[in-house]
Amino acid sequence: MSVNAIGEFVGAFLILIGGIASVISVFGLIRLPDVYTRSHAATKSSTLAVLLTLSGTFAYFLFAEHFISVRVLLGIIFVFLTAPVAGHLIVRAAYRSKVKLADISTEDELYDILHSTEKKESNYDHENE
Amino acid sequence: METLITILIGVLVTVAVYLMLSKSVIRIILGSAVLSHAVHLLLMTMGGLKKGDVPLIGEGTGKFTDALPQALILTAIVISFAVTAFLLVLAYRTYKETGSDNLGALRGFKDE
Amino acid sequence: MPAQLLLNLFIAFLWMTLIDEDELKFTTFFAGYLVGIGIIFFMHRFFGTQFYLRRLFAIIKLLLIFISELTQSSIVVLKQILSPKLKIKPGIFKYETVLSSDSEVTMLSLLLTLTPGSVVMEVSPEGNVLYIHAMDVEQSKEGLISQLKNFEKAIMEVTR
Amino acid sequence: MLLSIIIFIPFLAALFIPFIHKKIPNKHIGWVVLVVPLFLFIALCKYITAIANGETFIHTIKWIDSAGINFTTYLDGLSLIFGLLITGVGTLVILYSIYYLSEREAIGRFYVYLLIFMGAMLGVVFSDNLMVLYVFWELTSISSFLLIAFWYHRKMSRYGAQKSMLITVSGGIGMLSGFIMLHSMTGSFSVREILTMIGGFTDHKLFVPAMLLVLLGAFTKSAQFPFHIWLPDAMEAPTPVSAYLHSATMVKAGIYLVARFMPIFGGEAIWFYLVSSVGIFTLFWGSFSAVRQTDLKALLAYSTISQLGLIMSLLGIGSAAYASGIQTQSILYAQATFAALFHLVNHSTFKGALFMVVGIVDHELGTRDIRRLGGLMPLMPITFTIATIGSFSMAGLPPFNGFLSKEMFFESVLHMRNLDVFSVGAMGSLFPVIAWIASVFTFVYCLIIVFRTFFGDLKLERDDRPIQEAPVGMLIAPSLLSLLVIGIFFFPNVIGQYILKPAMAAVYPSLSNSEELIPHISAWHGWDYFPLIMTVGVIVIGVVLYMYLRYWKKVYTVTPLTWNLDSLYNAILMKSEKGAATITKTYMTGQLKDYLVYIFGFFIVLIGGMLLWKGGLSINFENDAPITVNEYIIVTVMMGAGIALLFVGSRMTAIVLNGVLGYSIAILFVIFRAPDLALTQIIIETVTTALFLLCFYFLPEWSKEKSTTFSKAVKGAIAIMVGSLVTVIALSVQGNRMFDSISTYFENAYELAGGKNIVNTILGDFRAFDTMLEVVVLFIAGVGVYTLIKLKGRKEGQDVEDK
Amino acid sequence: MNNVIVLPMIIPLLTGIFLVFLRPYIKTQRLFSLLSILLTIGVSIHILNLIQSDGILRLDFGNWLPPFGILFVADSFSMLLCLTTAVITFILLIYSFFSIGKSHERMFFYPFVFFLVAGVNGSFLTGDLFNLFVCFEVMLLSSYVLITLGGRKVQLIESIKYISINVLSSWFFLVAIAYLYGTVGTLNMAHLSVRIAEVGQGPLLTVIGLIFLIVFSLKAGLLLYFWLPGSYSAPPTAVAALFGALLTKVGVYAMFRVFTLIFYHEPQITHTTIGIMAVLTMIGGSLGAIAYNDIRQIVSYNVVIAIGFILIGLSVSTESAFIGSIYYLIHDMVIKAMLFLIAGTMIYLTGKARIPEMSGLIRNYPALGWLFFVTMLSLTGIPPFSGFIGKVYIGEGAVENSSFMLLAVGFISSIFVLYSLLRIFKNCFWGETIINEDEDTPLRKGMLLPIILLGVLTFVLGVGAEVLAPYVTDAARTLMDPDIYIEAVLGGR
Amino acid sequence: MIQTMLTIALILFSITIAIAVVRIILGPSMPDRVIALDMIGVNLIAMIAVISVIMKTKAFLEVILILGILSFIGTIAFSKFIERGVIVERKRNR
Amino acid sequence: MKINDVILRTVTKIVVFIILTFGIELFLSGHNDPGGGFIGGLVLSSAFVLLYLVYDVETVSKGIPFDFKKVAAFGVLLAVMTGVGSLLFGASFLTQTAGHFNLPVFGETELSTVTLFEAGVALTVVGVVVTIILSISKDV
Ligand code: NA
Ligand code: NA
Repeated sequence: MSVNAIGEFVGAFLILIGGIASVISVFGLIRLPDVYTRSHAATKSSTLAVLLTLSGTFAYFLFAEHFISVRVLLGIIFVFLTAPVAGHLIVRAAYRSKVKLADISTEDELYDILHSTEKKESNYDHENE
Repeated sequence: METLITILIGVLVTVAVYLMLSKSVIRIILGSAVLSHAVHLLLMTMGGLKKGDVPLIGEGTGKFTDALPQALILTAIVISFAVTAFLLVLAYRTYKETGSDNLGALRGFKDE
Repeated sequence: MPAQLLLNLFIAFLWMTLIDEDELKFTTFFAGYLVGIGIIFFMHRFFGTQFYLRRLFAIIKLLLIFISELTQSSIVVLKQILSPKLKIKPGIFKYETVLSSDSEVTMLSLLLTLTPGSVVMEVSPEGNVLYIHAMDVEQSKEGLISQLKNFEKAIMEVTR
Repeated sequence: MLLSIIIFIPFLAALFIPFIHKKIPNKHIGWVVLVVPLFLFIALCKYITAIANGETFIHTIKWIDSAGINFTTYLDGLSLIFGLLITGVGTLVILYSIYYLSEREAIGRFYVYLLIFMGAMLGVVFSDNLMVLYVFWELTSISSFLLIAFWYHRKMSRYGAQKSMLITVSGGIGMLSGFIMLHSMTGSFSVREILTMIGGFTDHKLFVPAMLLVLLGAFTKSAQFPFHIWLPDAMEAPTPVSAYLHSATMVKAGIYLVARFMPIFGGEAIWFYLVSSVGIFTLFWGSFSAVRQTDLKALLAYSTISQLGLIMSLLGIGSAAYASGIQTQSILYAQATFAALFHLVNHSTFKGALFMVVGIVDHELGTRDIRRLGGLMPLMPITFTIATIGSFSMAGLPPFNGFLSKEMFFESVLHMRNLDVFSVGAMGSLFPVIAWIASVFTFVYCLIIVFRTFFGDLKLERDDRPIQEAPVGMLIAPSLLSLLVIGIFFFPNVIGQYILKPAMAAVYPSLSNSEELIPHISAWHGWDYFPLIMTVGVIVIGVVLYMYLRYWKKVYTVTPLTWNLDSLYNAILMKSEKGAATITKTYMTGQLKDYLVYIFGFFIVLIGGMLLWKGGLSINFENDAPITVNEYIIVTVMMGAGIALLFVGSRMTAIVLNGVLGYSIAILFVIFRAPDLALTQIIIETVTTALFLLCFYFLPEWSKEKSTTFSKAVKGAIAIMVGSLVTVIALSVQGNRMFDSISTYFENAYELAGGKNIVNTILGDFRAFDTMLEVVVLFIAGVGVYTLIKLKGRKEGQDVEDK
Repeated sequence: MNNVIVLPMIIPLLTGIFLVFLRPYIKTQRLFSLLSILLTIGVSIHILNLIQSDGILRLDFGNWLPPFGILFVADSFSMLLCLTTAVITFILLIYSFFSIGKSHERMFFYPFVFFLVAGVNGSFLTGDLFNLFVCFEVMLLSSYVLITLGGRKVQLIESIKYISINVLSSWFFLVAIAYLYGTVGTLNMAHLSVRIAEVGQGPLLTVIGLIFLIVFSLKAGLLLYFWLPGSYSAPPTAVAALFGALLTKVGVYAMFRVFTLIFYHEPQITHTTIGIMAVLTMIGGSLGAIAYNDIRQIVSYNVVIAIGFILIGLSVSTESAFIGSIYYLIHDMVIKAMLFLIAGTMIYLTGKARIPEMSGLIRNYPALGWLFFVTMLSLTGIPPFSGFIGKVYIGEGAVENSSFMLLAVGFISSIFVLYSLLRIFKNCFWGETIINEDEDTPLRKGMLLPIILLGVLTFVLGVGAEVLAPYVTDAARTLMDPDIYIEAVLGGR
Repeated sequence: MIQTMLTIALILFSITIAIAVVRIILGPSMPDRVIALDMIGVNLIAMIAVISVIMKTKAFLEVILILGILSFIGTIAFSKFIERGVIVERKRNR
Repeated sequence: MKINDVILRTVTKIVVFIILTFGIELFLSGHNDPGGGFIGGLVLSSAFVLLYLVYDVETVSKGIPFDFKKVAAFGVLLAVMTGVGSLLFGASFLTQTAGHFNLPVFGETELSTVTLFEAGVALTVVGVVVTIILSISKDV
């Protein structure tokens, strides 16, 4: 087996792993009890999945076509940068829009700060607008 | 593939028509958005699907899929975007003026 | 530090002219640049500042730490998802960070969020307190905090 | 040339009046205007001898040559009679009107209308080209409309004007279609040309429709039953107008038309029956209705209707001559036409005079109501004399011209009995009977005019000034007319030879050499002359009926008679307005939903119907590309998302689902090897979603559609049918690719346009024009959004129009 | 290469763009608008005459030969309509100077008008089916903006309906194009004609043709006209007049083009359908015209009637019918503009829109009254105004083809036209005056002048119909014989 | 072998998307749906990468980055909407 | 508690530059690769959209003080003028020409009127998208 063939295989393998990771994480999306826990499954596991896939793709093109795909690299960086931000934003939005935590949750150190004082601060009272 | 996509088009059209037949402006706009999805697919399908490679010269074998429908769809997409944007803003302005997004309740021109 | 960079570029250019090829080649320039790196690393104490590529090493180190954390916690989360019965106890806890600048806080949050099992939910207006949602507070809170400390240190090496 | 000028002179004059008006005081405009018809009359008189010698004059000015519409004027005996009437009576009427109209009226406007009418009327009778004739024909309707509504602030004036316009213009439009059919058959619009060719077309399927339509025009214009209803209401016009348009000239345009077209259609049974029966019935109905009138002008209106019917029926009988070929008998029938033309002239004289008399009475007393009139003879002796002359002439008494033509009329209807064409049979005997009964009524109302107005007690007192004879100026015109009434009685053959003979030659060109065509008119035919006996009968019975009028007048209140055509007309207008409103508002709901249902419904019916009817579906899967599992999944996802879109409870979910659809389409574009599309689709979808969100902030959450199961089912059915049709046709198209696409050409994009991205070269080069316009579209939308938001309507109450 | 034929579209387009930059300078905008539209008129006349000498002109954009590139084809039919469009726009611009108001003028009113004209003229000129779609969209988008401009409640509500329906019709358009492309693989109209003639217009192609019919019917207001009265009643007068005069005509044009050039093989199906639709349209329009008391509604339904009448010509498809339709089309553009202007002016002057609320206007505004009278006659087809000649020719066409039903309904509908307008004239202009001297809103000369110009135009077009005859005949000849068009487009290949 | 692996991966990604759509339809909360949408975006990226590998074309690599950019923008927009109702603020005064 | 967007903003600062560069690249490479004026323009405008989402209208407008309506108008003008330009050279409307030039930095470069045309397209897209978003956002 040539280096190229091995490289291609590695690429495909990474992609396959990515696919599996993706399915598992979507499984979490169905299974987990509340939006916060689901966000863990989504933003991380699936980020992992896509990173694996993209790396696989990068490897594939590198070995099969001897082509360094800047776009794929850029894609990887981009996902790295933005996926956690997206997760952060959604979770924050969920919490601020008062989506309840699952009953199995044990701690909430944010509740007092945000929801109990909200009436006084009235940050984003869109009913007035 | 063509048959499958055609059936998909049929489903989308059905959905869109049903949405358009409602009283709420948003549903209507949404319906029109789905309609445009459907027709873009239709244009694509009518040119034949997967009949060759990506229409980039130098890529692949030299047998290309029909590029003309792609160009047409591009134009159509942009136009439908323009219209949707305008319609959406219109809906919003209308709501602000009238306080309703229900076309059934909004009587435009009155005679008697 | 800009002085180091300029010097490095100068060395590379010098290298290129010394090699004296028919045409200007990027590869030659790059080779010269590498030579320059070596020279400057060797001499950097004379400038009285730190070696300007030190950050590169710090970044690589951070990346490595991150990848290892990522893999570990990914496995934890995947296990939790796949386990027949959900045994997690999610919750929100707060963490006061020693980091101060926007980019540092951001970097910490990104890294923490990317590793499974934890999401930064809020940053306090002052920017020094993070509210973190964890998949399983009871079991992994300690682990998370040590992970945070780890990250903090690595980040500071990059930024300061 | 002169002829064409003659037509235009009144128009030119009308054009100048507004300018003159500023310089000349109201009072004197009439005198200026008077010059016009007088001049024209004299000019036309100069033709009399030439025409009598059998000459005709023709002159053409090119107009819409390509359509065969040219301004051809043609003067022959027939048009000359009318020309003389128009200008002659016109002169008198204007003279009369100078005294009749108050200085405070908008006299300028009045004369403008009148001159336009005069020109139009001359145009009608002098035009050889059917289209030009039609032009002037409608122009007479219009000027009549304007004149009737001269006092437009009066409700009844407006009503009358509208009625006359609607009826005559409708008839005119019918006539126009008749003319078009004639042109379609013969290829010509020239009456003379059609005349020479028509023989070959009498069996043409358009021949009879054309005839009927031309008659429709004639009947409406000449107020024949049942179209006569406009004429009484037209009496709202100032009296000079009634005298001129609504008795002497315009209403005779229909007569002219029938006479003019007799050579074309005359040989047909339908023509004969229709013209004669409609005419005779109108004669009867007009006279019968006249008796019950209490308004003198209304009475005169019905009498005009009746007299027009008389003339019409004579023309109908006269057309029999065409059926029987050139023989003595045809000459006999042709004489009915002679009678018609003669009576036409006579009627203009006595009826003109009578109208002017009524005008005088109205002018002096302020009323025309018979019930309030009486005893005017001593106060207005001259007026009385004129009235008597006119009435007795109309009643058919000697020594007035009406007697002569009435006798000829009786003679003609009596000929009907012997008619052996068109299988007339028993019908022939009916005609004299009706004619006679009608004459009795005619006699009665003539007595009413004279006796109820001028005899008996004076019922009316005027406070401001005593009732007195009209000013001399007002009496000149009617006096001249009554002189003519008597003059013609004594010298009828002058008219017969110089005026009627050439007209007869125009109506019967083939008989024009026959000497007997023109009978010698004489007042006395001996005692055994049956028409004379009829006349005596009329007088006797008429006097009796007049004396016992109050006893039998109850007849008019018998129910069927009160269901008159007028109320039918009103009801039709009312009902059609109401009905139209009901119908229109049923489907024009103002609801977008309904409109969309119509559109989809039409699509289903038209396209579905066509497919069912003609087939055209042939589905063939051979060309299908293979499908992979993940493609199935994607398509399933899309279908799922699509269907879910119908059931979601929140608009946000809907937007997310729409996003799913959009992104999935992008992946389909990837699968279909369309990178540019995938890129565009993704970005557009995102921007659209952002826009949705931007606007949603302001919009309310969407509520569940509250609709009945039935309406949901209907909507569902429509949606499914539309979807299925679109699918089925698309499948069919795939099975029926008939040609290769032209797009293989673009595969040489690199050589042709220097680009390797084929889609991009199409967009940027091959079809750059589309792209350019697409950018314009986008730009308009962008700026449009900006204006939509920036330019706001002011607060309510401004729904009418920005000021 | 005949670059000149792109000008009737490109001049308005560029004008529109430049005017965007001139936004704050209203006077400059006006001047620029006038000059540019006059230029368009001049160019259109020039092209029209060029066609008479050189035959149909075509311009291949980017020099790509048909059927591959997009091209403009200028024949007498399209140029006559371009010219009329430009003339009408010129007159309506003058009206808007005096009526539209500064706030609109600053809100890109003139640019939108010019974009509309560009779209309209582009639709007339294009020889490519998909480009026709794009030109339609240019026109429609501008109309969307114009109908909402001002943002009054009614405008907004009506425009939602208007836009939704047009979105739907554009959708059908694309569907039909897709099908057609799938079957015959080309977009150039002449090429489509050739290919369809080659394989024959089978049921499938006929079905596709009928979808086009639906599309253009929606645009033209043929049978599917229910959107029209509402939308044409909402915008300011100048805009309503622009719509009434131009918009539906583009649909009519497209219908003529497509059903004489491409789908002309099955007239017993397509043309009969058009005939039936025309009849129903005229009936519906006639009923609507007499049903309402609001003059804007009456006026709008008159638009509907005319559409039905013009399409008699297409249904009948004889040369004289075509001549008639073309004459009538031109006439209708002029007279509808005039009608809308007068109706709008009446509303402006009285602040009322319903017949019973107005009376005796002729005493205060005699000129307006007489101009309305002229409009009424012209619309009814009474000579010597412009409607007459077209009516005669259409009638002749119907007679030649023995389409008596069409003839009858067409001619009877003109009685309804007369009646509907007579009601307005009788009740609003005549009757007792209700406006006192001091309440009298002065009628600005600038508002009257355009109406007078249109009045003169309808008279001149009626009396001087012969001047147009060579062009109209040529246009009709081209419609009769698709080969002339095809030869001009594909002949030079 | 490689083709099989790739195809399986592709199918797995499709399945993920399908399941995510189910989550969108089920909700229950809006953030749930947005998370699912975000997930779909990310998986589309993966799918396109795989398809590019299968088709051996570089034509779609741009799409990857674009999808990344836009799913980011989309998520920001949605979460801002959920959080504050308004997604573009005129002026931030807080 | 006030919202602290520090994470978002910091990341956005980086991301925006990536998007802008990518957009320009897409626009320029359109003739031979996927991309072109439309897509490039859309990507560029999505960078602006991102800015407006993350910051507020006033902040962004201070940083980018263009009248985007005029940008759009200029774009349309450019697109149309490339067509009109060919009239001036006696070629058919919208005839695109290309020339090869030796430029200092870029070396042998193909400069084509198509590029101008597409630049017009891109500018329009950017102008319009931003105009729309700004119009709505400012109308509260
Ligand atoms: Na879309
Ligand atoms: Na209206």
